[in-house]
Amino acid sequence: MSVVTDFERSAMESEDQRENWSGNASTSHVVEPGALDLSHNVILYLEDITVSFDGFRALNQLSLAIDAGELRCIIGPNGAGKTTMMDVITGKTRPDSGKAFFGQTIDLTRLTEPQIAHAGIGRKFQKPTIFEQHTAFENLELAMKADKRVRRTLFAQLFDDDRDRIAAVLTQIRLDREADRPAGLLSHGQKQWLEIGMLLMQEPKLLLLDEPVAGMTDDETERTAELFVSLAGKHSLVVVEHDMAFVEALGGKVTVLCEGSVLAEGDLAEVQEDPRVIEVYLGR
Amino acid sequence: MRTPLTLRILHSTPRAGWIALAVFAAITWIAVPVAHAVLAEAHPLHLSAYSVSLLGKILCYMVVAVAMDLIWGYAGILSLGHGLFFALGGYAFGMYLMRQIGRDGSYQSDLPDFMVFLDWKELPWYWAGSDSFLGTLLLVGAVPGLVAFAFGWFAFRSRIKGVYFSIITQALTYAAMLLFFRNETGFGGNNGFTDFKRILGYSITSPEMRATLFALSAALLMACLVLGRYLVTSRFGRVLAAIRDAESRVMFIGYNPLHYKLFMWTLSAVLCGLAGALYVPQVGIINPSEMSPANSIEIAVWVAVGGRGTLVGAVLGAGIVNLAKSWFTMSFPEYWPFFLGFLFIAVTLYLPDGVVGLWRRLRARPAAAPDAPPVPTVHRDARPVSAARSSAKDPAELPAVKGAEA
Amino acid sequence: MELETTHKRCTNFHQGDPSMKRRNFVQALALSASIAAIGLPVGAHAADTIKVGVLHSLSGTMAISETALKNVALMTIEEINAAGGVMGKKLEPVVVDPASNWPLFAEKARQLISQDKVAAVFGCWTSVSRKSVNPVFKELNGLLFYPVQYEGEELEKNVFYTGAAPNQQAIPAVEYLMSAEGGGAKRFVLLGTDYVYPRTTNKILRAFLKSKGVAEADIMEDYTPFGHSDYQTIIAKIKKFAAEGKKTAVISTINGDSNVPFYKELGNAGLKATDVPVVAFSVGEEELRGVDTKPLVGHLAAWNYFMTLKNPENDAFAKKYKEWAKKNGVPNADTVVTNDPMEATYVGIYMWKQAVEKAKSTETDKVIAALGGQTFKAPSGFTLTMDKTNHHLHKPVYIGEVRGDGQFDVVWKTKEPIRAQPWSPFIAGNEGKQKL
Amino acid sequence: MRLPLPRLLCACALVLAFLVAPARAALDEASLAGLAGDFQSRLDTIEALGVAGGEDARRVLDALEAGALGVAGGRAVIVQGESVVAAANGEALALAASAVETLTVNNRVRRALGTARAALALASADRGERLAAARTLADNAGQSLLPLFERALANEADDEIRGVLARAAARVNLSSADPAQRLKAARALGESSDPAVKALLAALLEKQGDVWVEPNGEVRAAADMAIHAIDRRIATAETVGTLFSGLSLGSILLLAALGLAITYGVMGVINMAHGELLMVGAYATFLVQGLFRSYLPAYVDWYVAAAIPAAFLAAALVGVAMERLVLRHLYGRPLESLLATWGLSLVLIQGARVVFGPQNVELANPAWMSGGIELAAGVVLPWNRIVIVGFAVFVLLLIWLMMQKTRLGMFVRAVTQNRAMAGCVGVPTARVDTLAFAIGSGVAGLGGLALSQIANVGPAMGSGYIVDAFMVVVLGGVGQLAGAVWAALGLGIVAKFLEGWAGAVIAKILVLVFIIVFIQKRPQGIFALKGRFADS
Repeated sequence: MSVVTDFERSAMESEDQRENWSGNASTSHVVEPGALDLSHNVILYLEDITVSFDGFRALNQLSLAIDAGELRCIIGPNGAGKTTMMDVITGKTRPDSGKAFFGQTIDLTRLTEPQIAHAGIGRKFQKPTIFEQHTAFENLELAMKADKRVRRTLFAQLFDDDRDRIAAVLTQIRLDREADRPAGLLSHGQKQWLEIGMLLMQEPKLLLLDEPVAGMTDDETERTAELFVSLAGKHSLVVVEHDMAFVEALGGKVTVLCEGSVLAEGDLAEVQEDPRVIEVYLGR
Repeated sequence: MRTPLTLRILHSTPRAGWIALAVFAAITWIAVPVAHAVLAEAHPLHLSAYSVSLLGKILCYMVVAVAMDLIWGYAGILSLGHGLFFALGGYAFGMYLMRQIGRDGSYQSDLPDFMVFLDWKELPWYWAGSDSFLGTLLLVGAVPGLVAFAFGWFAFRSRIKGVYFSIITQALTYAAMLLFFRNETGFGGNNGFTDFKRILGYSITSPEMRATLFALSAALLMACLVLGRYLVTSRFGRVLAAIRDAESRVMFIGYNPLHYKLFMWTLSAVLCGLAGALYVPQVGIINPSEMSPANSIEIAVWVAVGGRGTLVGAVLGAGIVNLAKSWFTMSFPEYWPFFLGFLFIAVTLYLPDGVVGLWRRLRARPAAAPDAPPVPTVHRDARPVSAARSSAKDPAELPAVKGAEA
Repeated sequence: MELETTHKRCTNFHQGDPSMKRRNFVQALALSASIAAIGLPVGAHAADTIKVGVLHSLSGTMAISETALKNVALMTIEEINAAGGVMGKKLEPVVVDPASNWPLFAEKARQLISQDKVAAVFGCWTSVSRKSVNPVFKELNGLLFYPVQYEGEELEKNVFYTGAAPNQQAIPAVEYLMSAEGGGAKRFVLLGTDYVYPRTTNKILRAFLKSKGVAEADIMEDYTPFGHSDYQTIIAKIKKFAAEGKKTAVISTINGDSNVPFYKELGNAGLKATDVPVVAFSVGEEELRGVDTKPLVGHLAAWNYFMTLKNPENDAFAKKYKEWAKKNGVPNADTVVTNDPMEATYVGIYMWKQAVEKAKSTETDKVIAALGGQTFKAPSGFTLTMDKTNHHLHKPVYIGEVRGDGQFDVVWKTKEPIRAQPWSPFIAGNEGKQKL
Repeated sequence: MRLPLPRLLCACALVLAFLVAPARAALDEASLAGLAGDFQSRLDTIEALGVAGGEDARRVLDALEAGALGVAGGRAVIVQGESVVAAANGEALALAASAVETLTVNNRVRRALGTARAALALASADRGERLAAARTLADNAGQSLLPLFERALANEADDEIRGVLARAAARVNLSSADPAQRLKAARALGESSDPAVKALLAALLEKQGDVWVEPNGEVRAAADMAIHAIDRRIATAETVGTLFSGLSLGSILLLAALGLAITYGVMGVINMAHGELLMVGAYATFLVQGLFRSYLPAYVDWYVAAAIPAAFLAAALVGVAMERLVLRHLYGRPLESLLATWGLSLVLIQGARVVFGPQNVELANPAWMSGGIELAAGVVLPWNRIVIVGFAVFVLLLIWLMMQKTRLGMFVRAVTQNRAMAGCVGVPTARVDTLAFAIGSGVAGLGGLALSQIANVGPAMGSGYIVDAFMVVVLGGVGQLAGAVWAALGLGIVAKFLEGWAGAVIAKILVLVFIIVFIQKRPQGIFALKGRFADS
């Protein structure tokens, strides 16, 4: 399994990924998370972001602002640019133009993925991405907020309070019985939860969640919604979802993306009324 | 409370491992040296110089295999250029050995013979420090380490992966081989270094020296195993394996894979360099063909035969393949490539996890995933969790993913 | 004991009898690998035979050249055995495969001397393999016969060199090129594969040419990597160099495998032997088997032996080898050829036999003492003498032109065998170094 | 070309003797006396024979070439079986063949023979023969040939031949005593593109002490202009030559790598035995040549064409066997396939060694692939390389057609991009794998066929190309045929330009370093797949 992924990955890795390391990757690999400046109560600020792949505009002058503690849902048809937007925020893709700020001072377009993670942004992928060969416990251990430089990791050990914290999250994501199973053997829904759990262990200020309930049972979806709602306030959340029932259950503000720009923004009910939204969803 | 590092290193290797290491140490540090250097040649238990240097050579290969396994088996990075680091360590030590010849060469000069022949009047700058034993010890690790660090830094920074990485490591060792073949490069060209006389003034052919080199090789191997074991069971090892399985996730939880890969890569190269340094005095020659791409591929083959992702497997693989080669080339000089070739094919087809995998299968451990490297067990003392109760569900049972119809 | 019999059989293995072959094969396979491989003493050698080692690469890059030497060694040993052996004892060849791997050469040499207790070893081709085994022969006081022309600059007590030193091959060849008959060359291209033999030879030749008044500007030196197969650029350079003036000749020390692409390119680029002759030191009958020689007619090689030499010894030698090859199922046995290193192997084994008989012992020191001054009527048409002091043979030099059938026409030869100068007088600091 | 005066006179005398003699007359003994003399007089005699012309001269030259011309008792004779005849007139002599000392034909003699034959051919009725003869003579132009050139120029109608002859005459006239002749010659030589001519002209511009070698300033100026003109022509020809070498190397790399690009792209299998598939193709070619030599000797020049299907099929069969027996079981474990194919490669190499022997086997270029087109003196485009470039284009075209226009090609592309999905939509992936591997292997066999025309055919020939082939595939971008084409051509041309500048060894090192650096810039090769992908 592991062997396959190496190669498949290399074969499929996108061109843009290689550009991600900014030149100073080795010199300033830790950004103090404390530096986040929320003086205007805006945690994430995107302005005129444009990204194109081979002439195709994935994002077209996208502007978006997320308030601190807000729970925002992003919806939109396939190809609207939702995942690309997340890629830009997390440093996976560099925008061709535009600004992306975390708080007032942290320029996301200049940081690498690990630096952005340290700054306090956590991300869940569309397809659950966990360490399949590691146990659920180890997955959480690796995600745990800590000094993640090589030297520290080499000599890191697990203290009792770390263990307690992992146990608490395991309980929260209902994987306490699966702690010692290799994560690859978990069900799809459990993997989704494990990934959410890893996010929680990171203690991020902003969580980006790409289709978090895909492959979950109704019951699981419901519990996920509860969890997210309970997280809002302490954390800011951006949820990309197709499942309208779930979006409704979350109850936050909704942004509709289409062809790389914001089409509409407001309550779910509001945007559902919007004729432009109806048109893009129902087709011409 | 913090556990001292030494204790954690001790704990990282299980008790059975320590017993095995102790037995191994007893054989390689006491039995073999005594059988070779103390017992008279006529004694039935005397171990000949041939056997000692052959086994010593294989011990060095085993170290290389462990180093290869750390980077390939655990970090998922297949290097087809590890022969270069091995050879660089060998060359670094070879330079010292050449200087130790002194005026005993055929031109009775202070310079090594090949330099006299090239009409060089003094040592080139990069031979500085080659007459000092301590300096050489430093170079033996530093040269391959620095080369690996520089190469790795650029390669990992550019996110070169998979076969692309493998091929450029191959290009690297191939280019180095061509460079070293040139006489003007200053390392003896195709002939390389040979006809060594002494180390620290002691004759290199004396049984004592041979036994010492052998025991040192064994010590290096054991150190590698203990260190390797600690690394792969530490959190560092788990991050490394995580990079292998899902690199982007590792980045998004805040680890910089560049540094992790680079550390392991450089360490692996340094271990190869040390092995090379012990290899050269035992086989008596170092030349650029050690850097040929085929040699590096063979290193990967040892690891695969033994079982990738297990340290013991790497050791076994290097031992089995090299002993088989030594035996075949003696007993079936015209047909041995057939045997070796079919051995490789058979191992891949029928023993996907190498010899260690076979052994595991024979012991029939029911729970282990068939192709998973051993699950690190550092937190054995974590809360007991019932692993028997599986809640895995067939994805088909889950309700269909709900669409985005508005 | 069981081990020993197996071993013996394995060596017999090369001497034919297919039914034996299979049985040995299976039996040998059945043996435990590890015991044999770590080389527990195989036991003292049997009293009724004398073991001799054959140390030639049978796989890897050098197999192309060395396999034939192994064949000749086995044939010669068979011949000696058929004639009653040495001092009434049969010779028992121990063949190992060092697989073109230089450290493995040292390991196998040690094995042959210390485990198999061979009385002498016939083997090696490349300089690096010889350099690799030299310390082993010195340490264990073994005896090596090295059958290939080489760069000199070496003299080991335990080694006898039956191939040519540079003054027995390279220098006469250049003298010939400069003579009226050879075309009166005034400009020289020194072309080789980038390793020690070509570099050393060219260094000697450069000094020699200088002593003959050839200017620096009239010498072009170029090297290619091992296994180089694209000679377009170099041929173009040679053509340009040759066109710039005086009569030009190429002296090639290109190593084995690269010769085919080199000569093919040469032929197709229209460089004819009549315009720019190429004299090669590493191209013999064996190498030309892989080349269509029609475009190469007239190019030259310098050796101490050619298969086309007409004399009774050579006729018998070539015939014997052909028969042996047929009998032993050598591939393409109809077209096997003999060449200079093969003759040198043959001579070396007989010289050793005579020395052992003279010394009445196979002890290394006694044999070494007895070897100096041995003579042997060789297929090269001369009675060759082992020099009393420098462990090299006195050898005649022949210049041959390539024929359409891959053989050589001798166009020039020395009047008598020449004494070797392993320490070339054309290299500074070598004066007075001829003795051991 | 500064001949010692006595010899020059002697040669001229000989030539004059022939020129005044009637063309058909038998040779007289005196004109052959030189054959019994020293080496140099022998050469002069041979060359003079050509200038003289006539049937008898031709007969003597034929005998010399056949090794039948000899000397007995100071007299030139020809051995005919057991009997001996006089060389001059063919009358039988009472001499035993064993008493004759035959003349050795070495290179120098062969050169003289060539000149003599060319001189004879200058009177030939065939235009091609005359042109070739004129070219040969131009290269060896000496004072003694000048009358011949002038005679031929007077009779020659063809412009090209006249040009060659005029330049040849001009070369001789450059050392004429008459400044006007020299000036004319220097101007005429400006038309040449031969570096040898340049060297002649350059000699005029040198000073010996304080004195110019060429006293006349006008001649010097003309020579200087001529040198510049020649230089320009040489430089252009050399650039074209280097480009062609690069193209040729590139096409060889491409043929070696194309099969690998297919098999690697489709199955992600690192086939270390790919080089051995090249070897199989080359040995198949060898066997076909053998069959032609035994059964169709008249058509032996066309064995290469017949070998195309043979090499393809042989390698494809081996490939299918490899795929069915080994690789099939390794899908999804590409790095393990490295180990198994490494083993396969050992087995195949040793197998070839046992069957065909360890030595290289001989493969002759057919006549139509021998020689080359001469762009300028010194720059030749060999036919075998031109044919191989064309062959590479042909193979590429075939593959392109197969990939783009056939159903199988569509399946192959589908499997390359997404195996699982292709399987789901009903592509028989297992069959496609086998077929793709067969085709990839077959193309490797064709590569082996091409290699057999320029390089070694031996058991280990493949290992020399495997590293290069992998470099090409990776540089181009895995699974990208177009990438492989660009990579192969790029590497070929870069390598050749570097080689001209830094020598073969350094060039090879630099090319490898270039690959390493290039991959840093484009970690997925030249033609990486672009766009957003789900992170795997």
